[in-house]
Amino acid sequence: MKVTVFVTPKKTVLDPQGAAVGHAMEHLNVKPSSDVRVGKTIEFELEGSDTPELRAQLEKICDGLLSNPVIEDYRYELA
Amino acid sequence: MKVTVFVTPKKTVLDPQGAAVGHAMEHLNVKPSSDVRVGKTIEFELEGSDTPELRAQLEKICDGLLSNPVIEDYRYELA
Amino acid sequence: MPTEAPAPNPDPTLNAPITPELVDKHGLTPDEYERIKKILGREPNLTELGIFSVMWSEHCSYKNSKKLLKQFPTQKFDEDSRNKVLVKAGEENAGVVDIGDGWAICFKIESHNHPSAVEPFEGAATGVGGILRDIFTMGARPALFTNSLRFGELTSADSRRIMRGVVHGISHYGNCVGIPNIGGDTYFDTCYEGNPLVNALCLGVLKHDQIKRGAASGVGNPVYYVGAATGRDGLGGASFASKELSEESAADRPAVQKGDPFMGKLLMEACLEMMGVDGLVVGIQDMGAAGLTCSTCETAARGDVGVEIELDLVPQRETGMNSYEIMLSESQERMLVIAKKGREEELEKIFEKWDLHAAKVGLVTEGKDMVVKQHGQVVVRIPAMDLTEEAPLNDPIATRPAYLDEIQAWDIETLPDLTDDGIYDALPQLLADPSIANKRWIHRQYDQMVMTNTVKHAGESDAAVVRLRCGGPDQDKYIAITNDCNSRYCWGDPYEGGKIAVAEAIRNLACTGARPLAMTNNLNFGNPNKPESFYMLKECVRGLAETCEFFDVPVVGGNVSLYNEKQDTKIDPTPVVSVVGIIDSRQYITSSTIKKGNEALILLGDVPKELGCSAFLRVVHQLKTGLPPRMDLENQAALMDFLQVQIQKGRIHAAHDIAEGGLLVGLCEMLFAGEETFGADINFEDLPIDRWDSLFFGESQGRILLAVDASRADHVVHDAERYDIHADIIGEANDEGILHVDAPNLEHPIEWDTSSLREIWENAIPSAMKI
Amino acid sequence: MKIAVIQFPGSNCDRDAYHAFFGVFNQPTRLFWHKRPSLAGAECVVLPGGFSYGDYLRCGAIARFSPIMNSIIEFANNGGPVLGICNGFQILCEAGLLPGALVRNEGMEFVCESAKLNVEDSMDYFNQGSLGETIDIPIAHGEGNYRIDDDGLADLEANNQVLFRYANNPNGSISNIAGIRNKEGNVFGMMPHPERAVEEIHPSRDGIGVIKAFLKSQMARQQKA
Ligand SMILES: Nc1ncnc2c1ncn2[C@@H]1O[C@H](COP(=O)(O)OP(=O)(O)O)[C@@H](O)[C@H]1O
Ligand SMILES: [Mg+2]
Repeated sequence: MKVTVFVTPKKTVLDPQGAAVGHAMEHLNVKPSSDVRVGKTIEFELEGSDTPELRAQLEKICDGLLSNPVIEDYRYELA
Repeated sequence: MKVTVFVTPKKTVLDPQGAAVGHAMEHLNVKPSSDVRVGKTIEFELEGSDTPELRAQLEKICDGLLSNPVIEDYRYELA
Repeated sequence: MPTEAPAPNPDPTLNAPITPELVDKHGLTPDEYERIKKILGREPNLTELGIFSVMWSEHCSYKNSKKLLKQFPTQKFDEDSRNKVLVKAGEENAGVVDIGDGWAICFKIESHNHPSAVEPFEGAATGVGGILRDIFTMGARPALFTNSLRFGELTSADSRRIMRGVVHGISHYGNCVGIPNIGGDTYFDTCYEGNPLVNALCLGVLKHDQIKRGAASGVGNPVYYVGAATGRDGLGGASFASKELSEESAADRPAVQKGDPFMGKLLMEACLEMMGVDGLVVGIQDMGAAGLTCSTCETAARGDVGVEIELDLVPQRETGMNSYEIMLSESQERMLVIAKKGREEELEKIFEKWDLHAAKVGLVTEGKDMVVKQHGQVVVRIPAMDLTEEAPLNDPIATRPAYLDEIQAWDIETLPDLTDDGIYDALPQLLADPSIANKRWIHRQYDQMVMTNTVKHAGESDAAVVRLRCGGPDQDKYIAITNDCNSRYCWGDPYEGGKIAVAEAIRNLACTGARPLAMTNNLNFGNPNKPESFYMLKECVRGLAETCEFFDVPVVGGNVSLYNEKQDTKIDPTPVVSVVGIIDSRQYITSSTIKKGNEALILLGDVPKELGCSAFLRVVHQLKTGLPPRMDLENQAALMDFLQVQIQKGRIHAAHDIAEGGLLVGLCEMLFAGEETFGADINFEDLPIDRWDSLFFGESQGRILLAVDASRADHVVHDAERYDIHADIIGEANDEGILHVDAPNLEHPIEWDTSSLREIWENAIPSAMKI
Repeated sequence: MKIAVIQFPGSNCDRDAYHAFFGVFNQPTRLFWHKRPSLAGAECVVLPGGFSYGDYLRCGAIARFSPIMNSIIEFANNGGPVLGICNGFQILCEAGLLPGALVRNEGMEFVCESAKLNVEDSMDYFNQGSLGETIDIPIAHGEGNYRIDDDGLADLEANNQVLFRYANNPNGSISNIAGIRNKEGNVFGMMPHPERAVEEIHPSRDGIGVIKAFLKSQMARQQKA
């Protein structure tokens, strides 16, 4: 099963990388009408199927390792 | 319009970050059955609608600024 | 004796007949191909052809430069006990020099120009990783990095992109592995547009009995592959570095390797731990250019034995790689280790501790062949020594370029001298020139203090200074290091330019209180097959070699990067020189910046009328012409002896070599490169003045500015006379922040506010990079 | 005090910290590999600077799950003194032993320089009286931008948990914060490197005061307990 975890900086937290990217985009004459936010994706395969146990395991690595709850949110997709 | 750009390391290119993350996941007893690949997402709003001109503009910032064509692939979603 | 032909390759594409096109594509000439056939006594297969092609590329074989390099002295004449060369240039991955009490240093410089042109960040990062491995391979713990960088003008967006990427790449790798980057040099010139130079140096420390060799020995000893897995990255990098850049280079992009500094750090620690175990390691070699190929055949050749490896045992990151790809890959962070038979477990345990994999991939064998197997079949069999020693040596033709006569005949009198206003304007113009301006934008991104041994880093003194902890607290040693090369001088007069590069480096050391120990160099030149380019290389090397010989500074290693050309632009000849010196006592460490007002300023050296190839001509008159300044070696020797004695007497508070930009620029650097900003009152009453421009901005060689206690100034000048050195008290520093210059026939004194000058000098690069 | 300097894969100021605590301060100091199951009687833990796990994912994120971290968390929760410098600070935040998080510098670039810090009145030995009003301590980091939510910040301030603030903010840290402690006063984290300012060859000697303050405050705490 393919797992994709999406990690994004919390709306309330400053995202220096996003700010820098937004700035650079303007130099190329693309003007975003919002803040730019830079997040992460983590992709991997996992044996097994979509069970509550598997989701519990996933939650465990998402919360703390793959994302830091102080500054980031996460969600994941199974396919 | 909301733009999300997904940038992933090319399959053939070393992803040291992914390797380290895979290793750490094993410490937490989650054993991925594939390599772990860490990518980036860049999210922002853009005025306008889905036209060829807008896509051309997007291509311009994706190729070089948001992704490094030497080592990364990208795709984007408009919503 | 013909070598036995390998079995048909498991990958059928590798059994294709070798056509002249294939030979050409591998950068081999028909003659070279004939030689290969003669060595093998048969036709090579494609993998073997690839192996010859990388090993016989300029990068690995030095086929166009080897004869020239023989001119370099490799040992000291004066066998002073702490100055012996323990491992000479060409013997191993890096040279080793004794520094006394059983300790030694090991250092080398390496270029990553082409990879950095194609992918600045990864190219520069892997350059740092590569030179790092060259040093710890020798058994040394790395202690510092320096780097020499050349970019196109910062007015070009592409040059800014390249510089940003290169500096990030260097800082990314160096900071992560935790070795301070303490110095280097950076110049900007249109000739480097699209062909940047990225030369990285690493220096390590070791005891004499810790020196490790890259030689295989002991038939039956296991051969280990340690570090990162092999991928298809960097395929053919060594031959790639031996080609001119063209539009097609962009298509060479898959050849760019990606570094992993984290892995590099683990590999370094694991290897140092392994080498610290008595008798465990027989030989060790990094996989740099030409990867597995180069490390296998070089260790075999150095040990005069055979080595056999089985590719199925090589850790691979990608599936379906054939023998050609595995042998030629330049994946980073890999080492080849020949271990003592029977002690495999000890070795494997160490790598396990560091979460690294040590794979036993082969054996030291009888005979002299490098044998490569895949799926149980022999796919390569080549006499190792023929790969490393039999590379054809060329005698390229050298023709003196016609432009040299033309520019050298340039007459200074065709240029009107500066007016008072002209002088006033020229100084800030020069200070704003990126090649002269403050380089903090760059070195602030480097961790300069990790290891807590940095005494003076980039910008604080003419050479960077580090402490080496050699045993207990009172056994510290202090060494200084500097990189130098004014390529414009080499363009204007390659022989004199070569001399100046070495002499300037040595002078910089002297200004920090150091005596020179040994040199490494990186020869960055154009295509050697073009007679005019080869002439420049040949003449530069002659100048370098003679100067080394004169000052008894042996060359313990270096690197050659030719083919630095892109379409119709080629770089100015750039022989980057790096000299390491030793400072005999901590008290002698001298900085280049003034620390209090009221210090007397003394100019050592003459004021000849020289402006050729100066920064002044380039910046103020947009001229690149003229005969570069002359270098009088005898004179400099006296200057250095004198300076050394004065420093040892404790008389010198600051010393600064006058280089690009001339006297006033050098003075400004003394006044405000430190924490505070000082002014100065200068009066040229006693100097013979011919022209203002050459007095203030000429770059005559062998000149040093000193700051000394005002009450001692006369003594210093008096002592200088005994060395036959011209010394003049030109004024005093002040706390007022005004630089005030007067001379008998100036209409009125000229005054600058040094805080504003400092601002110009500090902001030039940051503001150029903000665009 | 018996000091344990923890070595994670990629730590690179471990020897520097060792040199400062042992060589300069003469404390019994040992390097502890992160795979060790316990702290073996150490009385004080130092998490050094560097790039543990290459700073991959987030600084300190992976090191936080190293085997020895369980012992360290337990040790800290029982009042044991812990000092995290630079990457060590990041690890302590990831482990939840200190509040907040450290993100990329505002200027996006790694910054290495000697930084002027304003000393805050935080607790015994960490105040202007014992350290002086300002001190110079080197910084070297790419991700030293301290972030915390409003409530968290208010808490920090209310409890005087801020140890140092940058005089010229080099990285965008909220309220110029350069170093903090936990409420209890036994866990300390700072981005600047005091171990780089302890010898005559260093840009300043102000790190001596900081390390002394840490050691003294912890000895005093333990005597009280
Ligand atoms: N310009 C030079 N001056 C002196 N020695 C040099 C120079 N260029 C290369 N060498 C020496 O030639 C030897 C062969 O280098 P090689 O093993 O190909 O090094 P690498 O592949 O690490 O660059 C090295 O010992 C190197 O120091
Ligand atoms: Mg080598």
